[in-house]
Amino acid sequence: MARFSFLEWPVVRQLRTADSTARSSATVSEHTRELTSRNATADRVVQSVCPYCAVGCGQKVYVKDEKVIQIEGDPDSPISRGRLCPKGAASEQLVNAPGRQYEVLYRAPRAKDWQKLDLEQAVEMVADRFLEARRNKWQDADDKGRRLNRTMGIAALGGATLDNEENYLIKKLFTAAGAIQIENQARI
Amino acid sequence: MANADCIVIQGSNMAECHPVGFQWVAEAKARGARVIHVDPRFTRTSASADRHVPIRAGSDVVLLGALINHVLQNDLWFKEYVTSYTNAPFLISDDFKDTEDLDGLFSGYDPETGHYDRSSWAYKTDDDAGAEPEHGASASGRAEGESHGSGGPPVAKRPMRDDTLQDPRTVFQILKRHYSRYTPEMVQETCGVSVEDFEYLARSITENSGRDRTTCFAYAVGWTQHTLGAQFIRTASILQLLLGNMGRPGGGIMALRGHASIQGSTDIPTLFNILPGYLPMPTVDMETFQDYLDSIASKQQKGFWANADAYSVSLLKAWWGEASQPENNWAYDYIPRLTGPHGTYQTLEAMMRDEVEGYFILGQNPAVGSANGRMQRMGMSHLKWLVVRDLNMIESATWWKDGPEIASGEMRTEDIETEVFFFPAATHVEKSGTFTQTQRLLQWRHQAVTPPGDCQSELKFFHDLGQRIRAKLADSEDPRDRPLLDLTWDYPLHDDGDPSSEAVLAEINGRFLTGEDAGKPLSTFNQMKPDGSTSGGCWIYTGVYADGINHAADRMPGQEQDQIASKWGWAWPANRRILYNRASADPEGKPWSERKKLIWWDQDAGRWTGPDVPDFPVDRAPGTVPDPDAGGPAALAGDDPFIMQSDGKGWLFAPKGMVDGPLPAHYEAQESPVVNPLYPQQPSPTRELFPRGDNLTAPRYGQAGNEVYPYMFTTYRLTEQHTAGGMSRWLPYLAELQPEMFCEISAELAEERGLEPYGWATLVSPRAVIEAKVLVTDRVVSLDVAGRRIHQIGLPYHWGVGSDAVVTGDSANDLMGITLDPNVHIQESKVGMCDIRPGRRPRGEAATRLVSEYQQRAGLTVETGNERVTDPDLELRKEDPS
Amino acid sequence: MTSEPVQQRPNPTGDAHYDHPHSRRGFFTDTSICIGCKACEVACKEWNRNPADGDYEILGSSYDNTGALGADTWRHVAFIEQDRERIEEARESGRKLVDLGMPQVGPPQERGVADGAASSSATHTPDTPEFRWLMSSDVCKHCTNAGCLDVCPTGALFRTEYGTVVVQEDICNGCGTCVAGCPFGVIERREDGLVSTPAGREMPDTVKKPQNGVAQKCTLCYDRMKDDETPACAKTCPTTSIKYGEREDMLAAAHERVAQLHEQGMTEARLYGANPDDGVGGTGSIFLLLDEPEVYGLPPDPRVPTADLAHTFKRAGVAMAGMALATATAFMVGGRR
Amino acid sequence: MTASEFDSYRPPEPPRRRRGSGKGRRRAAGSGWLRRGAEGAREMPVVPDAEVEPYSSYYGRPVVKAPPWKKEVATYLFLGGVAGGSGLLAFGAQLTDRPVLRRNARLSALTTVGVGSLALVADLGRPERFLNMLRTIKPTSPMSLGSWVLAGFGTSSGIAAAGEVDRLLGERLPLGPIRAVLHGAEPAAGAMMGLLGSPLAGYTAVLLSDTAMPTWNAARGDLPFLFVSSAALAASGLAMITTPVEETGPAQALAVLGVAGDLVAEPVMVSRMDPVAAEPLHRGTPGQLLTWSKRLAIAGGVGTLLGGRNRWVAAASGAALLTSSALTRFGVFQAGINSAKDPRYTIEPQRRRLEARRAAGQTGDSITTAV
Repeated sequence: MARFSFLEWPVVRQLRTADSTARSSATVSEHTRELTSRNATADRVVQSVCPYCAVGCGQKVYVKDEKVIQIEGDPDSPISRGRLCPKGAASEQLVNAPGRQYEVLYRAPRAKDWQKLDLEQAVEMVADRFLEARRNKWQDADDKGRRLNRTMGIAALGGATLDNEENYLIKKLFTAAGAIQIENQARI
Repeated sequence: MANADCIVIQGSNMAECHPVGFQWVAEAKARGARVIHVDPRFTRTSASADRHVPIRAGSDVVLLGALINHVLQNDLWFKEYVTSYTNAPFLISDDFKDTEDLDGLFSGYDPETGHYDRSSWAYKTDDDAGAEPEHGASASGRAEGESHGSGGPPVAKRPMRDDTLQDPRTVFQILKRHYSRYTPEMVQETCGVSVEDFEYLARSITENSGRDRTTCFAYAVGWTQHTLGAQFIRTASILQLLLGNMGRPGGGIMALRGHASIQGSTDIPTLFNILPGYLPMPTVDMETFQDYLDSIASKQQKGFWANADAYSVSLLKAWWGEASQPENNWAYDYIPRLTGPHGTYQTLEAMMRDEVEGYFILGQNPAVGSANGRMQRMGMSHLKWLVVRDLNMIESATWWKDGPEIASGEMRTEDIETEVFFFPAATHVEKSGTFTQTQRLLQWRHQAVTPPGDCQSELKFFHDLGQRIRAKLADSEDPRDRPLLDLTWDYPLHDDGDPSSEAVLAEINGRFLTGEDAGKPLSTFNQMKPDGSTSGGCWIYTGVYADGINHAADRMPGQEQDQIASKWGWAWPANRRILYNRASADPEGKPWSERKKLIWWDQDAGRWTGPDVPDFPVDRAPGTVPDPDAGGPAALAGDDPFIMQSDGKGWLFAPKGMVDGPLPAHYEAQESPVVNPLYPQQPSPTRELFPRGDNLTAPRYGQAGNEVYPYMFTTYRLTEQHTAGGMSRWLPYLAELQPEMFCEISAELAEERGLEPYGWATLVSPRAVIEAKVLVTDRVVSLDVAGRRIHQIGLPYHWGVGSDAVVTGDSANDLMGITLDPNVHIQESKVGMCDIRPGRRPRGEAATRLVSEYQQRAGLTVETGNERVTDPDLELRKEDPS
Repeated sequence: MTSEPVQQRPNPTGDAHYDHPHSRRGFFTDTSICIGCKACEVACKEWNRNPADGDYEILGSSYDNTGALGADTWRHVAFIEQDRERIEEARESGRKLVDLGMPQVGPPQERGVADGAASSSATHTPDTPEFRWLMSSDVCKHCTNAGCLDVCPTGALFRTEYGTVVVQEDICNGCGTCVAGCPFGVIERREDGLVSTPAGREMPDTVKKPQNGVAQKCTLCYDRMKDDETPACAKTCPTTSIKYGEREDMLAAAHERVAQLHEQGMTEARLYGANPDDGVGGTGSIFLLLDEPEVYGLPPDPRVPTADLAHTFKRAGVAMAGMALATATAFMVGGRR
Repeated sequence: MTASEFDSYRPPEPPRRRRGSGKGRRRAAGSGWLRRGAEGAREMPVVPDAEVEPYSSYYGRPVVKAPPWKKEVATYLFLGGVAGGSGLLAFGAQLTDRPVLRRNARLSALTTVGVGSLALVADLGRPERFLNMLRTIKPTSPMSLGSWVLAGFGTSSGIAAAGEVDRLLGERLPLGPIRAVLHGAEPAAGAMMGLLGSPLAGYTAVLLSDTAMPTWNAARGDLPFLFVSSAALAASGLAMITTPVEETGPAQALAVLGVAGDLVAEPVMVSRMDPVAAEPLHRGTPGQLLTWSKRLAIAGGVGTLLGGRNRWVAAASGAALLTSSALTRFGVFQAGINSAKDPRYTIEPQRRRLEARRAAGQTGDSITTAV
């Protein structure tokens, strides 16, 4: 309990103000009086787009202390006019999800569980395996001797939830590596 | 969409899957538009529609075909539009034979390969020389529908035409005959749609089409996920062309897609068969660059595809920079070659054969979201290594310890050799970049915060991976490593080490490489040259970075703009919001009506004008007749609105492009409870089959064992969850709204099988067994089809078996088999056959036993249901013509 | 607020005695255009950091798996599946309501429209569908005479300067009287406010620890309102089924909409909470319903309990005096013994 | 269905039902919404007479919510009554110079009001904030007014009882100069106990009936009479246990009056309630509690009348009366809680009164309107 001040005691306030039945102004607490919208406390507001379906609803992301404190619809968007569906409305929880993963994990062959792995080391390991698989399943030409220049050792699935720029780099890298087996949700 | 006078939502549960998009339907409805929902189930969309028309899943072509027939028979088509803007008056080769002639097959079918030789489907030309030779029809053809995504494939240049439409070889007459047996009675018999409902639908769309009014169709995966998927959409296009609803405000066919950038990931594809901008991946028989270019377009054909050489060279320049020179065909040989389809299901088979060593799963959950989930998980256990990048610990990353096959004993964790890497991904607010939404609009997302912990964007991860790979190969002399080493991979980095996504977007946009503008961004793809003086990673996106400004980040508030809102984001191509909008004006260039005007010819200014960007050469007058020798955009006549098609017309009949027929015909699904009432040919003769012991098919109706799997099931999504659940089942707020896997059945079926409301049921398909809570509801109706009572079971597919999500459950996709649409290789996951019984499913080994007990009872073999041609008389008739 | 009769009615914002009162705010929830997407439920929880509730099980009520309004769920979407017979009954009960000749509310010009609609309804009866699926987003009513507010002993519940009713969670001591005082079953004491997940993971710090043991209900986003923002549910609603604004405007919109539906022959449409003479003096959250209120889980004739309080006190005074008298008598009688 | 080895996985099959219309369907106790605030399953009411229109509800879920009050609150209802009655007896004894009765009644009052208050605090969601009860004086809140009454009564009984204890201990407490003040304040404190005694005993009736719980609300005009009667007989009963018969004459008289009041008040109350809203008083546990409370009241009353002069008979009668009062409070308490859990008790009386008003031509006060 905060410090007790007689004049601020609601019983006294209700007697000295018009709210004699103590149902409104006389009973308001300091905390309530100082209440503001969480959004008003944000350090910055960033325009974004909902990550769920392909309607492309506008979102406003409220950031405070480098943390996302709120995501809601962007009224300026001519597509969504500030509205969001339940999934879009849950975007903040997607970002701050209780079950979200923050660490690289590795499961060794035959292992029963995960182990933590350093990010650098993990990418290095993937790069090695990428090159090895590429080499192992490389095809220079088909049985008629026609050029193939490809590897069948590496495949990828995914992209419909990614950015165009990301898909672009993935397609570019895979094509240059000769890896052709690349697919996404557009066909699933 | 808000401008439509009638909206038919078919094959989509728009209110549930796209609630915010549905606001425009709601708004149209508030303005007096009629909204009709055609769907197997009464959904939240139906609840908001004027009428719900229940239909048997998979029979949409019959209903749409009957509407086409209705329009043609009753002379309700939009004559001026159809004659001027479609290929209705064109004549088709004399060799063409329709399904009416061949009992359900078109001419050119080869029962051995299951492919069509499509030469007889071509336009008839003056010299009757037939069609141009086809390129790689059999090799690359399987993916043709996709590889020519937005552009049409090349066709003969000067087809013969009969503007009276009376010649029996005109597209119009062929169409009329093709659909003549698609009657309201046939609809009732096949789709279970009452004649009264059909008439209501027919009346609604015809009364709301024409000069003054427009009807809009909306579809989603309810149409695409069928062996006939692409043809469903074609049927609707034909109908919309006949009614004159394409390229006009409040008209068209709207695709509703499920992922934030599913459009973008086809435009800039993470797909095997295309390169950015729908340029095809070269196949093994395109040995030279010229072969490749010829396969895309002829320089002489009409429209923008004629400049494919400029787009291709610019792409190669963007990727390989200085290494891309005229001497090495612009580095054409750096691109690997295809020898056939390499889609996800073919890759899966390759995994099973131990041919794939490593697999990247990027923000997707195939263990739950892909058909035949068991096969997906078994396939992954054959990998040497697996990389999963996601926000949450999805089932595709944990199948080796808590998947259903571990529970059933089919796999043992300690036997699985696969190495699994899990990388935490960055969310949409932790990186900047563009999504392309369903109407081709690119919208930039600004980065709000940096990713926490080890979380990384895909951009950062792959950039980093690329750098490491290149560093490891730096000393390589091997020519096969040249493409990697020569790759342009020097993106500027932000302070936090992330590559600049804006720099990537600028590369995609393209720039001048030589001349006084060298280094400056291109403004339009018309500036691209085949001489190496320009680069650009995706020609259709050129303009998004015009003048060095990121137009995807344009954010003029909607309230301050007109309805087209062209200053919010950027739409490809060239910021056009409605494609083919030349068709919104009549052949003379005047709006069809005041109410529906969008762009029109301004005689005084000598250009097209209106609120939208004209999707047409802006100064091409309506009456222009092009030089007969011209090619490309210059060859477009003043009344050729469909500028990406090689003849500038809307295609009622597809002389090329579709591998399974120039006109949509109704075939039954791979698993279907009835006999095809239209043709002796049962399922699509060109569907892609995966006959395997772990992908069995239920017997067709009439075949022995059919009664073992007596009920149809169809899968779908719910508002509260997102696809395979990776972005929703981990969120308590969403998980609590739809916490458990359920099936929806009619009271009749519940009675028949003794299923208790909200109790458990076990469902068994030829592939798997799952359990679900039972929702008995009048929203699912049993239909009278082909003289029988057909019960349908609805199954949402968001749940998966694992241990990390807030809510888990059996996956409906485990029940699904793999059979694909031949045009786009999308699996048939809307229809299947199964049995349902009360109670929970058995656990452990007993589950596998139950599935095989059913399989034995039905006498299933790998061949069951996988015959290509089902008409016993076909062999006879093949002899006939000779 | 100039006309005579209105002045006699309670005026929640005016009677609240703030130095700077605002116009009364409220919701108009038009259930006829609700698509049951539950975005309101999520947006509400997300803004107010309310815990998920329930056991992640299907509740057995169509697509409704949150059950009812409560301490953790301040917007609740009801799903009701009805057959033709029930639709006809709803249409008939609505028609009866029209025929009752309801009280004069709103300016006379508006009434003209409504009257016209009512009389023309007979000629415009639309087809009755075989089936319908009603969806309706329920919320705290923010009553003109609020039972919860009246009975609260601590002053934790108070009338804001916007005429809404809000709990001060720093004051409430969880006595629970308000729970019993609400005729709509809205407010509830939060007992177990922790989100539990199978792995027993903790919530990230951005999710504030929920207030346990105190009464909780919709605040009409009082905090947002203070910064002139729209309440989270109304802002997110994709079809504008949930409208927010000055209550007078909401009332006008509601009258207009019901008249429009009647004109289309949908006599089943009716308003709930729009009558200032009802048992709670009208509600801040007005609803347009398509069937009887109890079908949606709403009371058909709610009455704020404190309306009878004076009478009860009188009777209690008699009883208490009686007790004192009886004691006095007892001492007189017993003393003589 | 064919029998198979997997049948063992199935739950036992309940009788078949066609499509769940929602009416009457509910989940098993202990899961989901029911767990929040409601306690376990309850019996399904049979729809009574045919005149009542069949009511519909939302999947049988409650319309109003029962308060989260547990047994502690019912205990307080009882003890508060005993305390109030004891306060009156103590004041009477103070005025008529019955020192033993005065002392015992004062000590009883302090004990019961103390334990009762502790029970109340224990039932709070945030017990550490119990002082907030004195934050305001709200005329619209019986709980608020009651808190002030309780505080006043508690304080005065504390002073009065402290004086008694001091005397009992032979003034050996080290009070110093306070002793004079304490003893000087005693008569006033005793008077205050007398003044606040019946409000303390009766305000809880107002508190309960000033809610939307159908049974309590429907009883609003008459529940105070039942409660003060019950309080009177209980306090008298306690005095008959604690105090020798020589001084309990008034208590015995009050007990008899209380029993009479109790036996009259309840049937009168029920007769004036909506029959459906009154039902929970007669069903299940509350029904049994109230039946036994009447039996014990009669027994205690008769015992007092016939054997009141015998110390042991008087004490036994007193115990019966105390128990009777406890059962009354617990019964009424539980009936009200139960009435919230079945929507029928909310909907049917409301529909009936709405129809009645409409039939009487009073159509302007419905919450549902067509325009």
